[in-house]
Amino acid sequence: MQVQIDPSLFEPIRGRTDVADEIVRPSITYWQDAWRRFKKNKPAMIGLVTVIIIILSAIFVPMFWPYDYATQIRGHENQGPSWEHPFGTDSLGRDLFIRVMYGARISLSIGLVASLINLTIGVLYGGISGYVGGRVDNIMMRIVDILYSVPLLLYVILLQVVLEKPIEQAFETSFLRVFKGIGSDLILIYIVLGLVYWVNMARIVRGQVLSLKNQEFVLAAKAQGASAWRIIWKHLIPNAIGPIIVTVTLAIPSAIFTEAFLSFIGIGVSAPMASWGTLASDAYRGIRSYPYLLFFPAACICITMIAFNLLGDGLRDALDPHMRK
Amino acid sequence: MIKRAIVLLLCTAVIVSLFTACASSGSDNKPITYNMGANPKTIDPHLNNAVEAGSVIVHCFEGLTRKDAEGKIQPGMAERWDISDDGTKYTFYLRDAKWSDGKPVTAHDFVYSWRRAVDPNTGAEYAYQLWYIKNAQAITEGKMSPKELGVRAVDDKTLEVELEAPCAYFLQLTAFPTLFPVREDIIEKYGDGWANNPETYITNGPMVITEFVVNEKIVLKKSDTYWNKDAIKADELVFTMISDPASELSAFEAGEIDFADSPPAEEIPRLKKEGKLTVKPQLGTYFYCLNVEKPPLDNPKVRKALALAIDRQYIIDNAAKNSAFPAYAWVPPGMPDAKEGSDFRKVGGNYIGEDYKKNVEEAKKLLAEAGYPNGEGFPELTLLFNSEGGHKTIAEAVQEMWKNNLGINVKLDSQEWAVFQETRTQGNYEIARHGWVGDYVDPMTMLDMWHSKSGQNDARWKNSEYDRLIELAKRSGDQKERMEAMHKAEEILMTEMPIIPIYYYTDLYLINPKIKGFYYDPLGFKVFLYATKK
Amino acid sequence: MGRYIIHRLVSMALTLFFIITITFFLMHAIPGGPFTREKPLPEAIIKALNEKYHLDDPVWKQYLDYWKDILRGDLGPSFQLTNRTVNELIGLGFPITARLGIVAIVFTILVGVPLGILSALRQGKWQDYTTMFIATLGVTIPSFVLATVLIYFFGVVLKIFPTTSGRLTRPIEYVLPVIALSGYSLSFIARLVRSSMLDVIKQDYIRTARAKGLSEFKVIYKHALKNAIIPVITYLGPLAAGLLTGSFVIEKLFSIPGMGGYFVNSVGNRDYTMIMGSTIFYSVILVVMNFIVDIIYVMVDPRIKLMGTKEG
Amino acid sequence: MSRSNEVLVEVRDLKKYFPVRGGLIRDKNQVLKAVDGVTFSIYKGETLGLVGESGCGKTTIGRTILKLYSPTSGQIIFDGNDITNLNDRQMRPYRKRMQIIFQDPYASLNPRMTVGDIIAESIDIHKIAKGEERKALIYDLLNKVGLSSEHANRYPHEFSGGQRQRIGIARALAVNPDFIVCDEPISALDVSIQAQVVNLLEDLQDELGLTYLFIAHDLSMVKHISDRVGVMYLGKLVEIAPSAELYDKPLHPYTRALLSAIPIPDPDAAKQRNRIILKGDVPTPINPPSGCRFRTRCPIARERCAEEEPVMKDYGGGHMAACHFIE
Amino acid sequence: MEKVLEVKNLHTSFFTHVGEVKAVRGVNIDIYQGEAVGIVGESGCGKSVTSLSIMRLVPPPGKIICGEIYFKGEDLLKKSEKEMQKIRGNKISMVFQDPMTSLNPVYTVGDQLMEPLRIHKKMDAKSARRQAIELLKAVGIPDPERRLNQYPHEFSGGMRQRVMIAMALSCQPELVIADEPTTALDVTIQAQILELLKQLKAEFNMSIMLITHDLGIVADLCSRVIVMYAGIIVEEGTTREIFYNPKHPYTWGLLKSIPRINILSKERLIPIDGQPPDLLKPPQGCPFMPRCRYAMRICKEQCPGLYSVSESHKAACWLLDPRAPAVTWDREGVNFG
Repeated sequence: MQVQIDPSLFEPIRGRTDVADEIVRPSITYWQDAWRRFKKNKPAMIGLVTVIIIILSAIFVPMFWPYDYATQIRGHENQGPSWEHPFGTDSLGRDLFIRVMYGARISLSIGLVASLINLTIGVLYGGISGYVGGRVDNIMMRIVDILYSVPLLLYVILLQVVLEKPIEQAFETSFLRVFKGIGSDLILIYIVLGLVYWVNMARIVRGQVLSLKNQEFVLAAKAQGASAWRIIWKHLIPNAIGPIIVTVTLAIPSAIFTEAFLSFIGIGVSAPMASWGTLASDAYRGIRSYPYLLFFPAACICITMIAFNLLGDGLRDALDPHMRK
Repeated sequence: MIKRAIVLLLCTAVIVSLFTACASSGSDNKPITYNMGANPKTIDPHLNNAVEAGSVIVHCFEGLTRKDAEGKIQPGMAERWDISDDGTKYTFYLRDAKWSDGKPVTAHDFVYSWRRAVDPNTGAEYAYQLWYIKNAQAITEGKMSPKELGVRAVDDKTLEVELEAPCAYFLQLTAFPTLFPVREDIIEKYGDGWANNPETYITNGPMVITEFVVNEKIVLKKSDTYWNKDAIKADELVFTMISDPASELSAFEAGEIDFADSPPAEEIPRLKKEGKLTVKPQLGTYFYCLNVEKPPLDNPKVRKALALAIDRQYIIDNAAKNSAFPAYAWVPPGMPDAKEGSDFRKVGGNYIGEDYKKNVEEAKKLLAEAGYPNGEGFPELTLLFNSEGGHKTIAEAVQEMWKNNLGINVKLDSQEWAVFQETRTQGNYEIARHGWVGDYVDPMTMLDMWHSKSGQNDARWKNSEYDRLIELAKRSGDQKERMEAMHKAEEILMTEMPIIPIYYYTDLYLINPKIKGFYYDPLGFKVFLYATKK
Repeated sequence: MGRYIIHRLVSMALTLFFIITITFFLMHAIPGGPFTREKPLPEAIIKALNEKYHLDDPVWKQYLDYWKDILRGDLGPSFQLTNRTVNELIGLGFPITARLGIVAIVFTILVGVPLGILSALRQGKWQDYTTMFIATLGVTIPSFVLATVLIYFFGVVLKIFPTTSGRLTRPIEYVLPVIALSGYSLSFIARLVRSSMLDVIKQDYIRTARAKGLSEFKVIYKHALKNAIIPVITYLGPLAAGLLTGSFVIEKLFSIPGMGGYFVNSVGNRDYTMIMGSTIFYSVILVVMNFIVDIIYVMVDPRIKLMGTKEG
Repeated sequence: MSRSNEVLVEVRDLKKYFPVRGGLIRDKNQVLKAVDGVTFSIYKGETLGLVGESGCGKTTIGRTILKLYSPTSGQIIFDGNDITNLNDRQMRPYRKRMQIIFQDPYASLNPRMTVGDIIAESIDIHKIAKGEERKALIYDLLNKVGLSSEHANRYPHEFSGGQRQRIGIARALAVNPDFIVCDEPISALDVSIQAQVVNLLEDLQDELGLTYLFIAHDLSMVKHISDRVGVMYLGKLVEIAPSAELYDKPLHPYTRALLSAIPIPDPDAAKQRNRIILKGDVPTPINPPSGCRFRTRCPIARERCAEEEPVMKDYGGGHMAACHFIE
Repeated sequence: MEKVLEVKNLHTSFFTHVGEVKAVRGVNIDIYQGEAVGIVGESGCGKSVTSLSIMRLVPPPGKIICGEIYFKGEDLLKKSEKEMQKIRGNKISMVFQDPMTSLNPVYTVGDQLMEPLRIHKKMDAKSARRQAIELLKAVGIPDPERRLNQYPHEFSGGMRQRVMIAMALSCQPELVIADEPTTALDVTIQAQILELLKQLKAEFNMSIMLITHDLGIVADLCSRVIVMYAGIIVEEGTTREIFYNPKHPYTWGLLKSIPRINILSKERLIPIDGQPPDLLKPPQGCPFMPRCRYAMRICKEQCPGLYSVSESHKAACWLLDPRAPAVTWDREGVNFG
């Protein structure tokens, strides 16, 4: 064994080489790492791709489709799916495909906007509650408990009624004029769902903040003299971003779902615009005669929900700090 | 292990279901099952305000008169009656009838009942059905005591009624539930709750209630004390309470109920095609109410243009899908005119042409005359409807028609029912969906709505000539004069067009073909008294 | 223990107080009243009715009176159904809803938990994907769609199950509503159990159990399951409350005369007492269920003491 | 090692109690007495070691001195100024002079910030430098602790434990402090790495004239780095002495037990050693034993220990201990 | 003496997303009946993975690549999972590092303690309970009857570790693998546990494989020491050989970086510079080369084999090659000869 070895190899190498301090593994940020994990998660990728397809088709398909969502084509009433109308037409001769695409815009925007409102209020509320802690936290969480128990429907109707006038006024007078096209009903649904949903987010953010605020890096920031706001914004929120994103992702389908329920009991968005929920609940009574009228919007709700759920689960796995080492 | 459990569970479920499914079908001597929808607010004849509960009441009670299958007035509790020459005084002679607990029905029962009905403290919503009786309105409005009602029991069997003014359809009204008799002793004892309990629900009509399960069903059985019980064919009726139309249809198609009252609009064309659907005209009109205080709706030309630019048949066929009849005037067909057997609608004719294309041309012209050629400069109006039911589709169709025909943009807005009603009553709208079904078979039930003092005048429309004609028709005892006044009034209404009639209501229902002898009352009551299921 | 219960009761009472107060004033702030009619009633009648139901009093007085009533356990008369009390209606509706709810809860747990375990143990295998696909589907179909489809296929086309379930007097009437009702929660629980199971089987004590030579079955069903079930318990409180107070959609579609419809209908009718009654009822069930869940918690997880810190 | 007689930090009868949370009710009587009346001083330029088992309050002392926890009572005097009751704003200037290095190199660095930003946090907060100057400062700090400037853009998780601890040190150094609380800076590190960090801390002390409060449970390391050592038991200081003296002549029975419990990497010495094995566990600081807190485990405890709390007595040469039975 | 355990050329790797992390790279271990062997090394050197490999409990994505593990002459790697279950906790048992997380929080201590007795010794509940009480007594837990019905969270860390030890001893195993049994404990408690292990070892005459990073612990308890670095064994020998005549620079470094408490003067520590290599890309040559002060060119290119110093003492370092410059070691410094 020793025979082949060149004796000169036994000369000492003086001085230490710095190889040992080198980092062998590639530099990878939190987001890159999350993305890597996410990419490996097939269902999550399917979810992401589906969500993207749905969003893109909601944006672009109406630009190229020959009909408008409100166009009533005389003589084309109640047609089943065909080449001309892939999803068929409704009782007024409107192309269901384009209505579903517009419905996508509305449903998705409801999900999105409601989630954004929910995000803002929930993160702020939960962040403050968790960070300040003690009595303030106790009271704030009690309020959340109470809101959680007050029936949703009562809120919805009340907010709809109370907010309708101010919103319309805002449309007339202020810069909000640009949103007039959206319609006050839709805005109301945005606001109502946004205002209702933040409770969950507040709880999650609070829980995160509570567990994070005693971590040493927060103490470290305090020791540097960081203000409360700096600690919340620079240290707490960025570290709670995983659960926050997951919650938002899952709040989107949840809002779409709730809107469908509200449509079912008759307080959804206003005609002739139609969300998926409206389309489905308008059609459920006619399941025997026109099953396709129920099938397509319901399928869209399901697919979108599945997609967002898969995406949310994937994000949870990808962003979960427990999975990191 | 888990898998096996699931399989086992499913198998058991299937077997059990097959077994019960087989067991429950077969026998054909079953009671007739009618789905009345939601649980009624009450089945107290006076407090009731719903047609479905009305169906229960007409099975259980009988007024001085009753209606037969053809809608003709027949003697009921009253064997015969006299009418004074000026038509303001009725004397009813009661037959020997019995309550379901065996006590005789007397004229005092009627006096008590009618006083109760008009007493504001009772809270009878249909108290106005008695306002033709002397002092009735004043009593309901709290200005007089119920004792001063113009009704008197001469003796146990003779009832004297004094009217404010002649009323051509008063005998019809006595067949209406609000004028049915109830028992003083029972109500004194049990209060308004008497109607909730089969034990205390003492009736004088063909049937009694044997079971009342809230939100599920009311079971009716033939009464042994009814004076004409031999004529009654049905032995047992079950009034179920399935409130969702789709569920109701499912139950009907699965054979669980015999009569479905409100099939979902979406299924109507199919049901019609399959021949399962029965269509009956109803005494009511579906219309759009225009708030004449809001410009440009203060301009009759604009209103008329809007009315003309609607394809009513299309709405009926595609949006409402209710096999209704297009409304080219206000008063629905089925109301009698002066001449025996004549129809007010037929006599009056249409005020809007049936030719849609021509109407559109005229509408365009009118709109141009009003200053909005091709809709230019026309402000965006809001069309308000309540979110429940199929009003949205109709509104969408109308929106599209106005847009295509007149170049007018209308925004749609829906409100929850209670909010909607308040908004409409308060006049906080521009165009609102509306509908009205008559309470009695006379054009007046439709026309007095638009009197400027009427509480229902949601259009806020005022016309002194119209008011004068309505008051005249109300006061007069002469049918010819009345009808003439009412035709004139309708003409004014249709020229001014504060409302846009869309269609005349129809009542659609599905009935088990095995049922024979059922009849339909134009006021909407479903009568199974003479029905049998073979 | 006693101290804890007293404390919980006080806190529950406080929560209920606020819920009642908020709901009461919200409700009165909504336009429309119980006597709003298509054809307006004569003023005298409205006045009489208002007097009868004390709606002519100032709202604050009504509020105080209402408290007097509920403290006596009286939820007042229903405005919607003449001469029926809210207590009576709840007494009629709740047993039905509760029966359905309990069956649904049992079904949810009996099916959801095993599915979750199966999925976790076969992580990444076809069993996992199939179960999770079904479970994902379960949380994504709106219940009215699921119910409609079930009724159509099993009730109308195949005629296996009745389309309406009524008072749920026969076992067969439970099948469809239970499936429709538990579809969501079952899927949710399956997902929850799966993720918590995956979490638990990474724990040190599972390694310890294996090192002791336990069979894989025992490791999972004894050592992992009890720990994995803990997060499910948290969800059980609101779930049970939700199921026990009924689903408007399911009860409407299956014509079940339970609690579910009360609230929605009463809001529509502005049946003030019924709105309050069903809200209070719901809240009471919710707080009680949460309380029970906390007790179960203590039983399952000995680390949690009744007075111990549960958070942070 | 230049030790002066000038006191930099003085702690007088410091107490820090934590409320014990029990669900919703906060029991007023239930308090965790983490630090219960501790008095000592730290001289400029010295290293004071603080040892004790977990739960003895050593970490709490460190954090309370820096006002990361607000003291329940007592006084903290920094460089002649009483900082006990200063609010956050008033504390700002002192934050530049007092710093802390944490135990857990994983938890003490914000995983969402780059190393550069972590180090520069105090530079940003106190607006010390911007742009290129800031960058230069960061590089300088990294080099000072033996890391290279390329590391500035990487995230904490990419580093090994020892490297992270050096990042923590760099952060503490960024504001040129006078005083650093080293809160178990080596406990979480591997043996071979511990020496690296300790050497670095020693070098920095020599170079920058720092004063350390060095908290650890590892007596051998504390003895190695400290000029004086304080021994804590259950919220109390039981003995304090110059480090050589303490190891040579431990007075308190707890100190003796502690010393004898240290495993010695020398098989022969280990076999000859007479070990004092203490019985039982450390009691809970919520309801500490009466009198002398160590009495429940003390091999020489007598009745008096339960009744009377021993006071700190000076046994000469800065060696103080609190025990009734020091022979 | 009988050989209880013989590990031959064990390779265990973790297949992570970045690639194969070769945690254990050809380890050979012999353990004889009744002896205590210490395995020393820093975190990540593969010592825990080795022990888990012996138990065949390597968590995914880890996998035993090759090698043989003979337990009393039988290859454990060829056993079925069922057969392994009969060995685990019965013939070979383990004590884990963190007593806080290693006991199931939702079962009583007694329940968990009785489990191995019931499955391996097929005891009924009553006798298992009696035995459990005896065991608790043996590990020095006062009031065992009451303690048996308590949950782990009601025990302090030291007490839990005693329970873990009791559990490991319950079936009188031939081999106990103790994976850093005192690391998570306080000094005084650590002393208690070590004392207990010593006493139990004498009492039960079992073999112990003690895994630790603390050389002090090994010095006291073990008769033989194996030093691991970067997944391989760099030195092994009797305790005295390792402490008084270490041959590998890594062992030198370990001994030197610990301050000695019995020395009064304040000496400067001599650390091992740098970091252990990332086993994702283990160096081609000697893994310690980058941190080695005595590294030679050959160290970079070729991994040294084990050189026998004495019958029991082996070390894997090129310095032991006759061609290498002589380097001697003593406590105070290293002398180049």
